[in-house]
Amino acid sequence: MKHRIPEHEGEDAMSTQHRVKPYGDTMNDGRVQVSFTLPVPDGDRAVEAAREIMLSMGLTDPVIAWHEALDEGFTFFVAYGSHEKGIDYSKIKVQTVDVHVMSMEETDAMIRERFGRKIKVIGASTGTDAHTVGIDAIMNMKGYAGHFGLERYDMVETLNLGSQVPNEEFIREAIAFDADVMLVSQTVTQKDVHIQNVTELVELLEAESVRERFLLILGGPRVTHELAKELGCDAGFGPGKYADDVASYFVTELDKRRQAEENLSLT
Amino acid sequence: MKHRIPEHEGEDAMSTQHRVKPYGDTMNDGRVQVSFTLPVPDGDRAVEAAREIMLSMGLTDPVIAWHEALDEGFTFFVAYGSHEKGIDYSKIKVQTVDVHVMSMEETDAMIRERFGRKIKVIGASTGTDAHTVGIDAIMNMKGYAGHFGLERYDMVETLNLGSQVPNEEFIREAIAFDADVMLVSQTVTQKDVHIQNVTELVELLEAESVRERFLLILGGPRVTHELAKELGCDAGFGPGKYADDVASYFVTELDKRRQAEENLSLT
Amino acid sequence: MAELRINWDKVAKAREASSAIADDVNDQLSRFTTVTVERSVARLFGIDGVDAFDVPLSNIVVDHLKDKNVLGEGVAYWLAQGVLSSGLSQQELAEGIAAGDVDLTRLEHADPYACSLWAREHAEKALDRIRDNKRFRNEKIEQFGERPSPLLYAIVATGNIYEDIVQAKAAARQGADVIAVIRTTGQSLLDYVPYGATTEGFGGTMATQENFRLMRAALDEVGDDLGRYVRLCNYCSGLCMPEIAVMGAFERLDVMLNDALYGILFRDINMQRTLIDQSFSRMVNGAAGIIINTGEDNYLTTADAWEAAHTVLASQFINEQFALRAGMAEEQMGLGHAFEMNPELENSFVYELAQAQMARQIFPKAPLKYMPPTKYMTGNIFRGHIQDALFNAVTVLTDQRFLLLGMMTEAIHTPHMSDRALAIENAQYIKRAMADFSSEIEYKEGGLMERRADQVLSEALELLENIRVDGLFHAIEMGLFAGIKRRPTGGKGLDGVIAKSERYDNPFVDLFLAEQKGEQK
Amino acid sequence: MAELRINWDKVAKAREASSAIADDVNDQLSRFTTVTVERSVARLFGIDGVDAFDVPLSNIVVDHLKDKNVLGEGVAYWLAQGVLSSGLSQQELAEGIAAGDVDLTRLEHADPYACSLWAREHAEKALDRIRDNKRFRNEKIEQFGERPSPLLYAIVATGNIYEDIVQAKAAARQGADVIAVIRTTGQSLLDYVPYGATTEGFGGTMATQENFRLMRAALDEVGDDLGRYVRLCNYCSGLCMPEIAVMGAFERLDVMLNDALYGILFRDINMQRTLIDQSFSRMVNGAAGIIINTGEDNYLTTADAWEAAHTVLASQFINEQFALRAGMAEEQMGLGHAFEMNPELENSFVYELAQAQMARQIFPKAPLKYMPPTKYMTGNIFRGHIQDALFNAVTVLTDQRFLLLGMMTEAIHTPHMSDRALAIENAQYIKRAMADFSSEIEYKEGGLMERRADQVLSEALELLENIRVDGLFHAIEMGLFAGIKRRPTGGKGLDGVIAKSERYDNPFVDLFLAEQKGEQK
Ligand code: B12
Ligand code: B12
Ligand SMILES: Cc1ncc(COP(=O)(O)O)c(C=O)c1O
Ligand SMILES: Cc1ncc(COP(=O)(O)O)c(C=O)c1O
Repeated sequence: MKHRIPEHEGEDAMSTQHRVKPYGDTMNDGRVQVSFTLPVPDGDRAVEAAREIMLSMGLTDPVIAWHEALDEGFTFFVAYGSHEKGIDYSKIKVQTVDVHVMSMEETDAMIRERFGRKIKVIGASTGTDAHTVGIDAIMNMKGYAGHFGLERYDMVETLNLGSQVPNEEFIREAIAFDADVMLVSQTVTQKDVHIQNVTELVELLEAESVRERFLLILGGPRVTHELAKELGCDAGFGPGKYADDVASYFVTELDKRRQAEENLSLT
Repeated sequence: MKHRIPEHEGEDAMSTQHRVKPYGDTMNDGRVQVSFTLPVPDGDRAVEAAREIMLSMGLTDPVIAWHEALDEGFTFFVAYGSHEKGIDYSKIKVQTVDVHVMSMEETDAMIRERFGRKIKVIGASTGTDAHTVGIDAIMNMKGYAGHFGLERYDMVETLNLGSQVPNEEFIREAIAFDADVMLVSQTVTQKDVHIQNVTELVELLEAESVRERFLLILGGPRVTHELAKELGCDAGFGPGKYADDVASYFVTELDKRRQAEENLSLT
Repeated sequence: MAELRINWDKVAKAREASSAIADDVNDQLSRFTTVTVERSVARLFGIDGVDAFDVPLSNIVVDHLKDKNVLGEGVAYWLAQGVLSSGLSQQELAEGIAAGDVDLTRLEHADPYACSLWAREHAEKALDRIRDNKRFRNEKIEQFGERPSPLLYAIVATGNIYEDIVQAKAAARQGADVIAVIRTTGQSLLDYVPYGATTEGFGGTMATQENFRLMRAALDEVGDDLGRYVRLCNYCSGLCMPEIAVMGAFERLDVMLNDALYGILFRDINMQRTLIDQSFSRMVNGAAGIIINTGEDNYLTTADAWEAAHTVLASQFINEQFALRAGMAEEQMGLGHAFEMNPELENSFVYELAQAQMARQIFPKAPLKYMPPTKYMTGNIFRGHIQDALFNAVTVLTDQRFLLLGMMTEAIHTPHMSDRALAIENAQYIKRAMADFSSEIEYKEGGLMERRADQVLSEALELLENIRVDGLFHAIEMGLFAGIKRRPTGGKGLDGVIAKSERYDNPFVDLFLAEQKGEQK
Repeated sequence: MAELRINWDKVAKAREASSAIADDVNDQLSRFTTVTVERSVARLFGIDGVDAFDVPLSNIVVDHLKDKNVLGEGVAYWLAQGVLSSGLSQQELAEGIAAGDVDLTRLEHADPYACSLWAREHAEKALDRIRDNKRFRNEKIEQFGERPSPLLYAIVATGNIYEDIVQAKAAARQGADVIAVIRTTGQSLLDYVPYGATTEGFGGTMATQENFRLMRAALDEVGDDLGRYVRLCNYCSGLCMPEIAVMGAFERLDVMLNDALYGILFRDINMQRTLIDQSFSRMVNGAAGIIINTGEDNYLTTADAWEAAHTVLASQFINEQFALRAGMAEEQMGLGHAFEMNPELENSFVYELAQAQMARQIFPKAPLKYMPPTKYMTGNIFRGHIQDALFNAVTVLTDQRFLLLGMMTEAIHTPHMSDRALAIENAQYIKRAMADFSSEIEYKEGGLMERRADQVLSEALELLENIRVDGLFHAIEMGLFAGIKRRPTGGKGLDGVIAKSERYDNPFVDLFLAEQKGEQK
């Protein structure tokens, strides 16, 4: 009973490092909490169905801790089970915007040095989406959570179109403003309306052959860099990202493109 | 946009009946809520790992709604995803005790008629388990949740040994009492101590060749009929089961056995 | 209920200032009507349906008159002329216009006085329909008994009216007293009301008359089962305020969101347009016995709840005055407020309690609509559930009328069926556990709570006195509400504002004002 | 803090009755010692370690004397004799007994007075060790500052001390002020204390001195990081109460569960045995500056919280008297109570608040231990989290000292790391949000709350007066606490009760009583 070396300090520490399993109170116990509703009447059969749902997710030792009718044909469950497989942590590839994040001053300095002119950034909450707090967080002078917005940058010129901006109008304004960067914010995601909306924007940009003219950046609570790339944007930013992240990205990227162009025109 | 027949009233109602998927707010959306901790530091890589955990459970469209460091090397996640596979509801087999549940009066009458003597029931919360509320719910006079306990049955004679009864002692007392039925309650399940404990009880009963002498019934918050059978008991009862369920079961079962014996001795 | 000591002098002054503000706005706008006010008149006269391109006939009629530059006379005048001159019914005329067969301006043969008589007479028919609904509602409530406060107000927002019905019935059975069907994003900017049953919306379901009808029937059915009257709520605010109010009156809605300021600030609708629309829509709501909900709570989703609390109160005072001018009884003014303080703030519960209690005492008869936390809700559903519990506690302690159920998944998705069930359970548990708590305590004189309430009241008074000087339009231009700035000539829908001609007629105004007066006696 | 009006007359009478009850028990039991009391004395004299079969040497020594029928003299006497007669150290003597080489009864050559001097002198050494720990603790608390109430008390229960440490450190970093390591099921019925670091327990981890040491070191480390003193808690109650108290004194535990009634009722330990053990164990705890926690809260896990509330109060009064008789200061009496009313009950929050407030006022200096809901927790973790939130609210409103963190998974498993984190977050949020709520309100005179408090107090008084007549043993026999009946000669451990001989000596009794008196000046 005594003096045994606990598992998480023992021999298979190595393999543990690769294979990561959920953790309840003991390394590798795999415990996961799940809740869901099934469109079936409450009762023994429902509970068994819930167990099967757990098993079908690869969760062993399922415990249906709670079941309750939400309505005649609907039952709610709270369950726990063990994810024994785990995942291979060493193989995790993170698709994030991979630039060095600079302070406002650094960004301004870099723009001055590399471009010698202001970078023009246009932003909007597009489609029927009326949420502006996200785009304002990035653009407004006062910024968000202690990070100043783009309006405060000396070397960034901004135009914030606000909310519910149709894609056509957004593109028209971007061309008129001669923007370098387009910022799109999408908050409502029900029925994937954000995906439809951004896809349409990209198609319109391509149809008008102006897609390459702009750096297109997507943001919102459900946005990941991966998703943004999939949808044909250049980058994506989700919660916890602020103006400095975005500015660092677009300056670095625009600079890369500028250099590439210069090299091209040199050769 | 209008007059479309909604999915859950539409043509594939039939197939839906077989294939049951979790329900968020739309039939077959498959939405499931999950929370778990991973033993990795918080950050982009952790979030990606959490996504992979979701995907590995067959949950598509994973949304990592929340992540938060619990300690340096531990991150907690709240996530949602869609269980698109669902399960085949028509194939669900429920393993429950399948007897007609009788009232106290009916049970007493049946015992009088078929046995002409009192049925002897001994009960205990065994091993190191000190939880007695469960076994008392079944045995005590006043019962539980409006269901009288076995002590109130005219034709049942009971002996409740209370808690922390070692398996050896339990068997000794059962033999001395000449019990027909042994009731075992197990509440503590950490590290599967209940499974070890019941397995030991069954082995001891077999070692002493008295397993057949008793109807062995297991109960407790994590007990299912299926589990009880697996462990070598005759039946298992979990939450929401009361003295009437248990009494109906043991009278019916003992009667079956009595008849079988009679038939045997007749031929 | 424990009460705060309030400086009633300041309250009286605030009311006075608000009254002047509302008078000023009404003075400026009384010379105008709008396309949607006129479409409402058309609807009230029974014009219904859409053309082959799904354009509502009410739009066809109004656009027709607008194109001819004669909308200043009002739809009532032209329909009366049309009917009296042609012998066709209103609907036939509308269909004729849609088909291109009828030009109303060519059917101006009747005597204007006869037209006005016809209009009044037919307006009575619309009122009868509305009265039938009121009577039915009152009878049901009498039959089952009125529900105690707080009414549990649940939203459904699947985008599909049939799914909504599934959710709504489940919610009602779980204990919801009011079902609000959230509108799809973007609908409020449509200058027409879609038609028929709909199944595809984003973040909400189209507000159509057929959807209203379907949901009403479903709730009546489940209500009869449950032995209680389940209230139905939808949204007026937007470019079609009065039209949707008419639909609500016809389909027996019980509660409607109705706030021009919301449209101005959060939908960038032109302020002149929507304030005119609001005025008539509130007359319709008022006559139909519908409780309105105003949208001050929304301010705190963008502005800070500690710093901007007084803007909520100021706006409530203004909304009260606008409602009074539309003839509404205080009992129908579901003024909005919200529990939106940063949960990191020390004493956040104490301050929320002070503010909620203050609102209850300042508007004692108004069935306040109290909004749960939204801004500081996160993906941490467990903490969110607790935030909602504290909100529920304040609601119960201050005896609010409408408790908007807070969802633990607020920051993630529109509610799942189980989210709603857990939210109802949360509210019911708190209500039961704290049933008499508020009558067991007294608030300390001159304590944190009274000081906070007085501070908010004083700041609101100051704000209102400034607005009184500069006018409401200017205040909005300066960004005084929710930190959002809007120009008087900016935003959507200004082109739908039409100067009334001298002959302008809308028989429903007097009728609905009289109807409300009648009720209030 | 808002206060209730309490009938202090009844309180005084209840204290009087309890005093008589405790005196009566002590009178009856003062003639006895027990095997574990004697093992504690052995441990205090420095006897440590186990034999080849893992039997602790303190058991070996005591069993040896018991077998020889001379335990009535007390271990102190025999060790003194042994040392003085043989020149061996105490530890050498113990090892000798284990090896079968030493028979203490044959080493009785010294003068009894010399023995008593030797015992006193060596007892001082034990006290020095304990004083060092007290000094260290006080210095740390002085250095970092005392933590404000409520102290957040988190349990760890993995069964493996190393996993426990992982959990405990995480909990401390998340904000826990006290870490309680739950014991494995069954340990309290062992008539010895296991030895060494252990990794396999069920529903808890073995209480061993090494486990205490490991956890103490871990918490000191994390505490230094965090700049606060993290308290450690473990359990005395059971068949080894005083021994574990000694281990706790040596390893600088800060809080220990210590309640004979708990052992009697919930572990079927013989009442005479455990009440004797309790007396000495509390002297040890008291001298070590350890706060005890009593177990009245447990009554409500089997009895109904509404009906049996007075049994909790009565038991607190009795426990107070027992603690006083062991020399303890009120500041060390962490009397237990609990939030266990049925959440279906109307006004459950109001009544819980009344009871918790009453306890605070009746025991104003006692650092009460307030237990979260357990009985009515279900698999519905979402509702459970709200039940815990209301418990947290009562804790904050009534300024309890120890807030036992309620876990939303109470009905499912011993806490996961995330359960604990969410529980801490819950408590911290409520504490912040309601920081000054209690000083903002007053409780209504003669209201529901005061009436409830008075009812509980009156019933407790009546119960105590009955017990005074019949004696505590009889009361327990009648099932007056938690509905559980135990006989005076039933239960485990009676054979470990030993009549003291005339020569009986235990130098620690006077020493610890004096030490406590010294502190209290
Ligand atoms: C505030 C709010 C509102 C306000 C909006 C006011 C305004 N001016 O924006 C009001 C009250 C008007 C409102 C209305 C509605 N809302 Co709303 N609202 C919210 C709320 C409470 C907070 C959103 C917010 O401000 N977050 C704070 C910002 C800073 O976070 P963020 O947007 O994620 O931004 C960060 C990052 O994502 C990133 N980012 C965001 N955009 C961009 C863009 C770029 C280019 C970059 C680089 C980065 C970036 O940077 C930011 C800082 O880190 C959420 C619930 C919640 N707690 O999350 C619901 C919520 C977003 N609303 C919702 C809905 C459905 C609506 C309505 C449609 C409901 C209705 N039918 O009436 C309406 C209509 C809106 C419409 N037509 O779009 C849903 C969306 C559900 C979904 N997933 O689809 C939510 C989640 C609530 C819910 N559970 O139902 N809402
Ligand atoms: C009450 C209680 C106690 C009381 C017990 C008093 C007593 N005399 O029983 C006290 C305070 C003493 C206690 C102590 C401990 N407890 Co306890 N306790 C609980 C609590 C709050 C309620 C259990 C209960 O009474 N349920 C009500 C009964 C009626 O339900 P039931 O047992 O499921 O019974 C029903 C059915 O299952 C069935 N049934 C049950 N038995 C049988 C038998 C038969 C034959 C049949 C047919 C049917 C049947 O019928 C009943 C009616 O439907 C639970 C938490 C919770 N809310 O569930 C924790 C809980 C069970 N305790 C727990 C633990 C760990 C302990 C301790 C070990 C902690 C410690 N180390 O100090 C101790 C020690 C106990 C020990 N040595 O076993 C854990 C178990 C974790 C796990 N899954 O392993 C729980 C879940 C709490 C937690 N989350 O940590 N506990
Ligand atoms: C007063 C008011 N009107 C309308 C709405 C909703 O409007 P929309 O349908 O434009 O989102 C709200 C939203 O909360 C509101 O508060
Ligand atoms: C006073 C007291 N002692 C001891 C315990 C635990 O004892 P055991 O380790 O026997 O479970 C408890 C449990 O809550 C208690 O309240």
